This record gives sequence, C-alpha cells and structure tokens, in this order.
Amino acid sequence: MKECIAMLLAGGQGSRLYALTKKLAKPAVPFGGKYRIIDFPLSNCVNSGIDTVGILTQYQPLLLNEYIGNGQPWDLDRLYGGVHVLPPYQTATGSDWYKGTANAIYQNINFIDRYDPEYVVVLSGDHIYKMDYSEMLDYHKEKGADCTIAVLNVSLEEAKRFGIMTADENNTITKFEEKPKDPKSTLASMGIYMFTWSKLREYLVADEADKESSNDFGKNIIPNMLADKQKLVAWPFDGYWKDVGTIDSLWEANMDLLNPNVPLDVWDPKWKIYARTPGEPSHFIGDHAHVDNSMVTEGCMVEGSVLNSVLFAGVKIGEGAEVDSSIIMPGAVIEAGAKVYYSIIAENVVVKKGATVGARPEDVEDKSKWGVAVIGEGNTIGENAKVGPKAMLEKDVGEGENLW
Amino acid sequence: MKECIAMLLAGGQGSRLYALTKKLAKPAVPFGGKYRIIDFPLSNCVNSGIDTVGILTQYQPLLLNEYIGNGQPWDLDRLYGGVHVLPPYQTATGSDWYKGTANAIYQNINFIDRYDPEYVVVLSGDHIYKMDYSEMLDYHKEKGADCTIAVLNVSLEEAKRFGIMTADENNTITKFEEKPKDPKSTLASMGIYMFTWSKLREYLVADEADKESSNDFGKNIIPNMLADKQKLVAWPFDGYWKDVGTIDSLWEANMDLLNPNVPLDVWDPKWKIYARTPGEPSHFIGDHAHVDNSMVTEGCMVEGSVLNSVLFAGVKIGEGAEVDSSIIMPGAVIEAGAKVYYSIIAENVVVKKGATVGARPEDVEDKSKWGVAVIGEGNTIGENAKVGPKAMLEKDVGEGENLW
Amino acid sequence: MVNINALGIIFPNTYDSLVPQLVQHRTMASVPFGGRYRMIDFTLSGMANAGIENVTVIAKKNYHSLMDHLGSGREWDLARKRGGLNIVPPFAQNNVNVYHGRVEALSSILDFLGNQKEKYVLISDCNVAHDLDFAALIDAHVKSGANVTMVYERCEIPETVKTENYTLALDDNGKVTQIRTNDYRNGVQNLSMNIIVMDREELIIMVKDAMVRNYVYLERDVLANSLNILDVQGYEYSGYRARICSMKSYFDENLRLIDKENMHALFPEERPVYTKVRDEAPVRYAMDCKVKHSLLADGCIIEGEVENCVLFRGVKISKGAVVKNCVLMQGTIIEPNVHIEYVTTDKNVTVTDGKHLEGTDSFPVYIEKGTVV
Amino acid sequence: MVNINALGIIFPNTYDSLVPQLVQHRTMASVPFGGRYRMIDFTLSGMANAGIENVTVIAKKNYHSLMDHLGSGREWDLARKRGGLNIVPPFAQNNVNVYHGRVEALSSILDFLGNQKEKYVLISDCNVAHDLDFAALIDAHVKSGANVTMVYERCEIPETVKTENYTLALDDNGKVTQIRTNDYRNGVQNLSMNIIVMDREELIIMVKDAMVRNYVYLERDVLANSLNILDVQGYEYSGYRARICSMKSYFDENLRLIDKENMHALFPEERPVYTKVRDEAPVRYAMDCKVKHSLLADGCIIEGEVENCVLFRGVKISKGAVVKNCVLMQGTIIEPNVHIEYVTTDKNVTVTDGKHLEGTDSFPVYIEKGTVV
Repeated sequence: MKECIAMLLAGGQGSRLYALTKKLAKPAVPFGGKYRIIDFPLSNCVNSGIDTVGILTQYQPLLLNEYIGNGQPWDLDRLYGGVHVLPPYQTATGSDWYKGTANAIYQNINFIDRYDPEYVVVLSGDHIYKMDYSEMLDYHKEKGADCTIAVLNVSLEEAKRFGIMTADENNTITKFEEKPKDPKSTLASMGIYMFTWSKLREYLVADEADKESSNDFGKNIIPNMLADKQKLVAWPFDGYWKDVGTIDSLWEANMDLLNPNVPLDVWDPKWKIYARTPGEPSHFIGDHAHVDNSMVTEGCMVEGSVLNSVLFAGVKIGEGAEVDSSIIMPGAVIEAGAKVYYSIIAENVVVKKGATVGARPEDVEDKSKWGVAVIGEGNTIGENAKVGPKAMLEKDVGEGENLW
Repeated sequence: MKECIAMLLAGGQGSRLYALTKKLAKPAVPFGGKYRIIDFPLSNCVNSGIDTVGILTQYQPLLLNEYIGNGQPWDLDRLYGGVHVLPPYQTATGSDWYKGTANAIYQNINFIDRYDPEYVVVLSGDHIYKMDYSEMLDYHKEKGADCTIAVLNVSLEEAKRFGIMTADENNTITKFEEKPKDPKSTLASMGIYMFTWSKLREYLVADEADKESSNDFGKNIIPNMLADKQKLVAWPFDGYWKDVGTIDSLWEANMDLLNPNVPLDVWDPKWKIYARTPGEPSHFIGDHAHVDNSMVTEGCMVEGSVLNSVLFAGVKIGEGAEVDSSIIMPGAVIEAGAKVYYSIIAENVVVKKGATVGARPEDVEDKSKWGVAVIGEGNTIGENAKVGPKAMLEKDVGEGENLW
Repeated sequence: MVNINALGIIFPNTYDSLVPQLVQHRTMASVPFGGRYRMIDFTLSGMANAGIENVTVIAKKNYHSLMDHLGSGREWDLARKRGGLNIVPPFAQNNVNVYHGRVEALSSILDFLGNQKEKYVLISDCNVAHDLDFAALIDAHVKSGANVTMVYERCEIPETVKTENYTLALDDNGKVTQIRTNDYRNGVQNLSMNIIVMDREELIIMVKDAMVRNYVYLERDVLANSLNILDVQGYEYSGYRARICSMKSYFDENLRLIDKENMHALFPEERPVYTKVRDEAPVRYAMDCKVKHSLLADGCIIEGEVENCVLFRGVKISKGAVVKNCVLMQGTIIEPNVHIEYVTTDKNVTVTDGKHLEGTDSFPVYIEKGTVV
Repeated sequence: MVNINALGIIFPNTYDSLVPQLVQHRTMASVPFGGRYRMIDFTLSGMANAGIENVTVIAKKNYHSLMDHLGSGREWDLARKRGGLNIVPPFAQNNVNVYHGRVEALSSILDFLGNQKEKYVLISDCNVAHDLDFAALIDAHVKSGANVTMVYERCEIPETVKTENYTLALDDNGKVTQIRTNDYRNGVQNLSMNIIVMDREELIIMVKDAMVRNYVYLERDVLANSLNILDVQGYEYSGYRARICSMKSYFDENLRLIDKENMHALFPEERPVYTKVRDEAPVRYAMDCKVKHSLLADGCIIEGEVENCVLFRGVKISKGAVVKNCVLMQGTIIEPNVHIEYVTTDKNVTVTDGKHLEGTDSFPVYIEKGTVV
C-alpha cells in the first residue's frame, strides 16, 4: 500500500509550441540548460517523498519513454512503485485512445488500485515550478477535503485565461469557472489536484458512464464534485509557477532562470531537479569568449559572445559569434560570426557562418513584427542567411537567403 | 550501433487460451513452474548476446509491462539498448493500432533506426524453445542471405497447419506456402526471421504503401521478397520447439518438462531461463505428502499427493488432496481432500475441500468428452463441487454443485 | 510522506566466534539459513519493510561474500541515489584499524551520521533471524519518549552466550533499571537481542563522549553506567526467532523451520523476507523419488530419498541415496547410494558414490566448504 | 555476437606514492581529473567502449571513495547479473595481506579467473588518462598471435618515474627483446604504459608458477625473464595522454586540457568517457563576471574573474575574486575579493574574504581537502 501516488498528465501534443513539438511530446521539450519540462514535476514527486508515478501519454511517446526509462535518474527505479509510462491499450472488450484528462485516469484505474493508495495527486507535465506535494497533502488531510486544488493569485486580467475559484475564509471552494469572461476572483487553478482516491474513483466511474461528458477534470469532474457539495479546498501557493505551453512563455521561463529576482532556483541542493543527462566533458570557454548572465553546461564549446542566454549540452558557439537572449538546445552549433538574438534554437540546428537569426526588439521598428524566432530541430541556416524575428522555421535555409 | 537487435511480437490476445488470457496477454501466461512464456525468447536473446529487444504489444500490456519492467531479471537493463515495451502511439499526422505483424515493426522503424543495426531478428512471444540466435546470424551472414527463416521438420500431417518452405540443396528457399492443403515439403517456419535490416526496411515501407496488404510477415513480406528473387534461406533447427497457443499445447509443453526423454531442459546452467520471481521461502513438503515426477517451486506447501504435475510459486496442496497431471498456477490453493486431474488451474484459484476438477482419461467412458479442464484466474470451486473434464470455467462454482 | 524517520545500522560480524567453521569464508551476516536466505536478510528485510530507506552495514572482516550477496541493495529496494544501502569496510579508511566494540565501529562513521536527515537510529546485529516489526518498535520508542529502547526476549541464556550477553532488569513500567554483562544465571532472563533505537544526534554525542573516555562497548561501558540519567526502555519480542549461537544451534534451528507453523511465523505474508535472486529452476522431483517433512530451495534435483532435511539451492540427491536429518547447503551433491544422517554440509560439498556418513542428534557432523567425501 | 572476448583487470593503487597528498583519502584511480572525472573513468570507459563486459578492480587501500564512485557500475553499463563490475578488496579475504606486486594481487583472484569464459585478459593501471582504443589493441594482439602484448609510448621518462618504470627494447617486427626495469636514461624511450593483453589461461599458469617461485612483479620477475620462450609484442600508443606522476604533473596536465584540440583528443565523440552522475545544475555565469580560457564543470557559480583555470563541480567564485592558473576541485569556495594564482585546491576548500595566495608556474601551491584558508 502507498499513502499517495501521482498521476502525471503528459498527453498533450503541445501544438502551440509548433516546430518544437513536431517530433516530441511537450513534456520532453528541453528546458533550463540540462532539463526537460517533465523533470520538474518528477523531481517534485521524489523530493516530496512520492515514489510511485504514472505518466499518461499517447502522443509520440517513444522519446519520452526512452527519456524516462527505468526512472533511475529521478531515483524512481523502485521494486514496488517507481515511475511507469502508461499508454492507452486494448482490452478483451475493446480499446480507446484517451478521450480527456479524466478518461486517461479512468483507463488506468487498475494501475492505481494495484497500489491501493489513500490519495492520488494529479499533475500536469507542462508546468515549471518547485512544490512540496507533501505539504499539500498535509493540508488536504487537515481540512478533511475530498479534493484540494493548488491555487495561485493572478491579476484580474490574467484570470480570464485560467480556471478560477471562489473560496470562503476557510479556503473551501464555493465556485469554479473555466476561463471566466468576468472573473469573480483571482484564485487560479494550477492544474494540481490532490484527491482522496476512493472519492475520485467514484466520480471517474460516474463520469465515464455519462455519454455527454468530455471527460475532463476542469470541465466535468471538479464541477460535478462541487455540485454534489463534496468538500473542495483551495491550497494557496506563492512560489514560482509557469505554464510553458507557448513559445513566449517557454522563452520567458528560461529567461526567468537568469533573473536573480525571480524565485526559480535550480541550484538549491535541498531541492534538486533531476534529469537524464548525456554526460559530456566540462565545458570550454575560449580565449576570446565573453559570457555574461547566462547558463552553460557540459559539452559546450564557447568561443564567441553569450549574453542573457541558456546553452544546453554540447552547444558550440564559434569565434566572433554573438548569442543574445536566446535558448540554444542540445547539440546546436552557432558558427563563427553568426548572430542569434531573442531566439529558440532547437536540437542539432546549425547556424552557419555569418548567418543571422532573430532580432533585438530595439532593432525592429514595427514592434508588432517583433517576437521570438524559432528554428525547428535539425535544420540548417546557410552561410550569411537572414531569418527575421518571430520566424517559425521547420526547414533548412539556403546560403545567403533572406527570410526577414 | 548494434550488430543485431530483436523485435518480439507479443501482440496477440491469444483467444484460444480462453480463460487464461482474459486479463493477460498470451506471452505473460505462466509456464513451467516459475516462468512466463515470454521468458523463453527473452532469455534466448540475452544468452545469444542480443542486448536490445523491442516488445510489440497492444493487448492488456499493463501486466506485461510490469512484468518486463526495466528488464533487470533478464540482464537487459542497459544504458544503451536493453528491453523496451513498444505500444502503438499517436504522431502529429495520425495514429493507428498495429494492423498486422509487419505493420507493428513498420510503426517502430524509428526505434530500430536509433540502434542502426545491421540485422534484425523477428521473434514471436508464444513459443517455448531454446535457441542460439547467434548461430542463426552466423548462418545468415555465411549464406549472404537477405532473410533467414528458422525451420523445423514436421510430419506431412502437421505441415498443413504451418507456413511451409521448399528449399534447394543449399537451403535456399524456392517456395513458401501458408497452411497448404497439400504440402510439398515438411519444412515448417518457426516464425523466427533473421533479416538484413536495410532490406527489411525497404520491404516494410513498400508493404505499408500497399493498401491491399494485410501487413503480415507470412502473408506479405516473405512472399514479396520471394517474388523479387531476394535470397531467402532456411536454417534448420532440431531442438525442442512448441507453439503454446492452445490449451492442449500449453498443457503438453508443461508435461514435456517432466519427460526425461524430451529435450526441454530448464536446469542447464549454461542456458538459464530467466524470470521475474516474487521471491518466496523454500517450499515445504509435509509428513504425509507424496511427490513424484513433478516440479515444485518456492513458496509451495505440499501436504497431499502430487503426481506428474507442475506447481507454481505459492501453491498450497492440502492434506489428502490429489493432484495428477495438472498445472497449478501461482497462488492457487487445493484444499484437503480435493482432487485435480488433468487440469490447468489458473492463478489464485481456490479448490475447496473435497471438490473434484477434471478427470483421468481412463475414468471417462466417452473419450470424446475428455479433455484438459481449465479454471480461470481467481475463481473458487466450492466444497465437494464437481467440475468435469474439458471444462472452461470463468466463474465460481458453489458448494456441492455438479458441473460434470 | 517520507516513510519512517529512522536509519539503520547493521553489524554483520557480531558473534562470528560462536560458529567458527561457518565464518571461515564469510561473516555471521552471510551465513546461509532456511534454504535460500542469509542471516542478514531477516534484519535487512525487516528494515526495508518498516520503510527504512537508509541502511549502513559496518563490516569488520571476511565481508567479500557479504558484498557479493548485498550488491547494490536492489533486492531490498535499497539501490537508491540518496540513502539506500551503504557498506562501510573498516579497512577502506586509511588507518587499518579493526574495531572491536560498537563505540569504535560507530566512531568510524560519525561524519556520515552527522550528515543524515533521519531523526532516529536503529542498530542491530544479525545472528538472530526473527520477524520483529521494526516500524512498531520505532513507533513505541517515539511514543515512550525514552532516550533509548532496547529489545529483549524472555528466555534461558544459551550456554554458549553466557560469556557474551547483556540481560536487562526492568521496573513495572518497562524502564531498564540495570544492564547486566555476561549474565550466567540459569532460568528465564530478559536477554538483550542487541537491537536498540535511539535519537541520531544523541547517539553521535554519546559516541564522541565514549571515545574521549576510551570506552569500547556501547551497552556495557556507556548505557549500563547512564541508567540514572537516561531513560532506557525495554521492548519485549516474543515472536518466533532462530538464534545462531553454536554449530549445534545452527543445525537445530534449520531443522526446527521444517514446520508449517514455524514457516508462517518467520515468513509472514505481510512482511516478506528478501534475498539475492539466483535464477534457479524449480525443484525437479524425478520418478520414484521419496521426500517427506523437508524444506527445499529451487534448483534441487531429487532422485533419492529425503526425510527431515533442509536443502539449499541446487542440491542434488542421486538415485538410491538416503538423506535424513541433514542440512545441505547450496550445491551439495549426494551421489548414488549414499546414506547420510545428522550432517551439515557447507557449500559445494560432494559425498561420493555409496559412502555412509552418520552423526547424531546431539553431535551433527559438519563438512567444510568444497570438500569431496 | 557477444562483444569482445576479453575481461578487464584494473589496479587502482599503482603509483599512489607519486602523489601522496592527493591519495591521502583516495586511490590513484579516484583522483579527480579534468573537471568532472576520476582517473579510473578513462580506463574503465575505454574497456566499456571496447565491449568488455566483465571488469575486476583489485583494490589495495583507501578504496572507500572508489567504491562510492563506481557504485554498481551502472554509469559504465557494467551493472550486470553476469560479469559486470567487480571490486575485490584485499582485506575482504580472511588473510589480511596487502599485496605489493601484480603477481600477488592476481593470485588473490585465481579462482575467479579460472571460472570466467573470456579468452583474453586486459590488465591496466589508471595513472594515465588516454584514449587508447582497447578493441583495436585486443584485435592486434589476436592477429599477431603473440603470447603477450605490452603497450608503450615513445617519450622521455619523467624524473619521478625513473625509479619505477619498465622500458621495452623492440626488434624490427615489434617483438619485445628486452624489458628494462627502472630505466633512468635520458632521451626518448619506449616507456611501458603498464597495459598488457594476454590469454587468460596462460596468465593463470604464469601466476601460479610465479607464486611457487616467490616472484612478486609480473613484468620484472616473470616476463623479463621469459622473452626467450614467450612471444611478447610491443604496441605503440601515440595519442593524447595525461600521465599523473607528481603533484606538478597533476597541475600541469589539468591546465593542458584547456585547449580545444586536447579536449577533442581525450574526449572523442565516438568513445565517450563515462563518470558518476551527480545531478548538478548548469554553470551560472552571473552578471558582469569575466571568464577566459577555462574548463568548467556543472554546478559552478561564477561572479568574479576566472582565467586559465580548471574548475571542478560546484565551485563558487564570488564577486570581486580573481582566480588565475588554478585547479579548483569540487566544492571549492572562493570568497569575495580573493586573489589566487597557481593553486591546486583539494575538495571543499574555502578561501576566505580578501585573501591573497600565489604559487608559481614551477611550484603551484596545494591546499588540502576541507581546509579553510
């Protein structure tokens, strides 16, 4: 028996990340120099003492599967428990892809029951944050709740994009609205639900029987529980939290790591973020290199200038190259004299000599045309080619081509 | 780079095993006291020096997945390579369940390409045999074959149930027929194919493009290669081999283990069969027990009589109980005075005091009514109840009920 | 949410001297027991089952077989990146210094102890196989508010340990009022099982203080003299236990296990005993073999007659052989027509064709590892 | 299909005496090198990359840090049920007996050697970091048909090893005609790298014979005297190598690695060097830091100025500090406004606020583990 196990929803294709998720499930997108997005919830689990995690996925699971492997990097290779990737499957009576978040959990009731947990915490695979779920569980038990929802205080403007709670002075939730046009509160759901399992199980079974349901936690399970006067409680969280579902938010979250004033700290030895890493040599900083306010990791060779940027494993920055406010993913090469500004350069991209990708906002007159440029995995930007800001490239660019 | 990797087709529901595969994929069916069927091909792989295995499955994978886990019991937990369970998945452009054996491999071309193998051996998950695939590979290389098929000499009568090859004096295959009515040869395909990967890859891609194809190795890939005059070679095998796809063959293969004249030896330290085992105490043989020509394993408590039978982990045989020519799967309990003849008792079945299951053939007058009785997982046979031969039970039987 | 708040420390060599033949090539911890286990399996599995995720084994000598048995701790689910199983060989340190008492042994890991996060420490030997519920023990310790909890059993002191034991005198509240060293009285006593629970930081202070004073034994030199200032609580264990304290008791305790009740008592379903996996096939009972009242581990092949025996893994009893009242360790081969009674064989012994060998109930014969008789 | 048909044997303590400060708490094998590696990583990864699946490390002393580093061998993909990584501590055996020469060390594992299935044995020390392709070496050995193949490099003999080396005289066919012990000549010689390949069963016979004759050193006492009856072949390695044979060479070899070409030579993409994973975050370059011509391992935080340095994992360079020509091991903390040049710090050294510390090119300062300056 396990007191509490985690179910991690990693199903989304993350289509708003375009070129970055063409061959990759969103949770497997690289983040912060040596991590992938899913490392954050997984590390949170193990740091919170949760040693059993089911990962629900159906989109491009191969890389995610290989990345998770036996769970050893997260100390989740356990004989009883540990981490398990759970794709949809066929049974004697039929088969289905996951219809919605609630249905994904429903289809894996057998998996959960095997551990006979008292509590199940439902997590998303696309948020960057550090959270001690054991504190949330303590709160859940203390309040005698059926479901506890982690909430964040957002601005009234932002509230329109979230599931918004209204709670009384005891933090008991009285109302829940998905993306309200006229928000009554600023308590936004973080998509982190702590359930008493017996209760959730009951609601999942009922929800599955309802042919009208879209089998979603936010749209069905939570409203149904609320309607039945189950005890739903809001657990306020005031740390760093970011949904990295868009190019802009992914870029921002990386930049937040470089901002000493933002409370996102991956260097804290008491709350390590674990990752599966390739293991490359120490990185090399050349004679004429210049590195300022940046993150650089194993296997990098830096001979140019790197400012306000995050370099992943094995990135090469040639002499005289300039990288500013950019994210350079594993194995990418920025050749001598190339310039990369405000860009996300995906894995194994090559930016050839003298090429330019992206632009500084101050260098763009029509601000509406400015934005973060993205080069998709494995593409090559030819010598002296130019790729403008806000670009979203999924193909090679020839020598000297100008795509501004 | 890997010289040779294995792809193991474990997809089938195994519906001819009825009650035994209701909650279980066929390769996960218990066999031989402490194994499951899939342990044989997996152990063959590791004993042959193949350290990379993809398992293709889409039916009830949860138990199989848990059973395989990180592959450690088979020494297949490798940093590069190892064993991977590969269910179907969605891609940006769509998704599909595996349509046929060839399609299952086709959908995992990316997985195979990652290891850049020269050769791929395609195996089935439902055969009991010990084979050194490295000898088959040597033969394949020596012959310069595009595909080498392991073949067994069968009787003309049996030949009608197999894919049958005709080969010349160099073992080059000249003809292939699936289940011929009038077999021209007795060389039966064992469903074990060694391919040169570049060649197989080509044929998989072509086969996928052919809308008429049923995407099956035996029906499409092999005939197509033959039609194109690719070099197909038969590799004769003369060891023990059995397809355990039916109740009778499963029962027989277990009995073969007890027959000193049958060349199926799981005690050979040079070719161990590995398995994931629960780890239970030494088994206990009571004062009045009688065990003859049988296999008994960890956790068993034997106080009755066990003859020509295979007992799995944790089986209990009460005082005065009689078990003859039967297979008693993990955790089953045969209470005092109960009788079990020529039966397969699935996991966690309880046969209560004085009950009878199955019959000896000599005790049945109408031989057409005789056959192996099967009790499905978790069922209880009530006190003094009677279940006749050839039964296929998937429910409890009440006290004193007579189902003869 | 983290499991139990205690770390474990195991001494694998204690009482080695009582079974000299068995520990020629191994420690007490790695003495084979009950067909497929080693003595340490009981203590280590008990800790794992209690949710202890951080265990240190402080070895003294002969621990190569122990290292091999424990490996990375995977079988006990103690192969962890943080915590997990940690074997400390005394010679690994620069100062070649084989400690004798618990104080010296513990002093070698003070830095390590200081860096751990667990509040309590559970210390144990491994010469007793038992099914003590360590979670309940630690729980009782916490609830009692005592400084130290010592586990004891009510029994007569076996002859061989009369010169190497502690007994406890207890008041009505279970508080220890006296710790006697080498108690030689007859009759039932409160015999210490050498299992204690205490606060980690208090233990560090206690060991540091004892080192300064040149004390050697934790119980005799420190606890026994501090009963006026420390609250030391007794905790009785009354379950099944097999105490290995002589070659005779080794033989007897193995045979005593051939009993349904005793098996259930030492191997309850809710607290499994883990051990190294060895990938042996099931036992093969050949045609016309005879086996009665015995325990058999996997990998055995039985063609002859076996009665009242414990057979470890991979033992072979050939046709025509008769084996009664024996403990045969792993890989023992009994050739055809052998007759043996009251014999303990160590690993890989072969008794050749037709040999007759007999000990007695009171003096079972022991045959050394690898011997060909 | 099984990979290469050889097992590996590594001696982790050879040449310990040449770097006494570095091996106070560790073996030569566990000396940190190149920012994130230990010396043994090069030899062990080389074996793993060659497809060797069975490696024995015969430890002598101080090997606790080595055990901790190697763990179950997982990082080298050597955590296997069969074969894999096996550490043999000399004291684990009953006879407390610290061997000195290879003969005695090998004699302690003769039983083990006898039971293995591999045809060849590859034996190596680990005081040299190199990128020798062991698969090609073994291949050459097999093709040559020699009894023994010895690896050498053409170089001047470093002063410190003039009293502890073998050099080879070779004929035109690369056959070894003489093995000189403690060659002290100036000029380029064929210096043995103490890496040899030979048949496993021949090695067993050779070691048994040497034991009977009371020989100690495999090369000096056995091979050197058998060149008339054995075909011993030389195999030249001419690639990049870092030989640790003095405190000065330790410092120099670390700094010499700060070079694109040298990094590529020692860490070619096709033969990765594996090491223990430590879950450190990327290096944080704070605003206005200055870093030039350096190697940095993960987990460092850089606020000050760094030039021509090798920083190991988790080093912190505070604001206003200037660090030049230094090798700073794991966990070194340089507080604000410190100025240091030509310094090697061992693990967890702290240099406090404002301190100035300078060695010279020819005499770099060494600061012991854990020191607070």
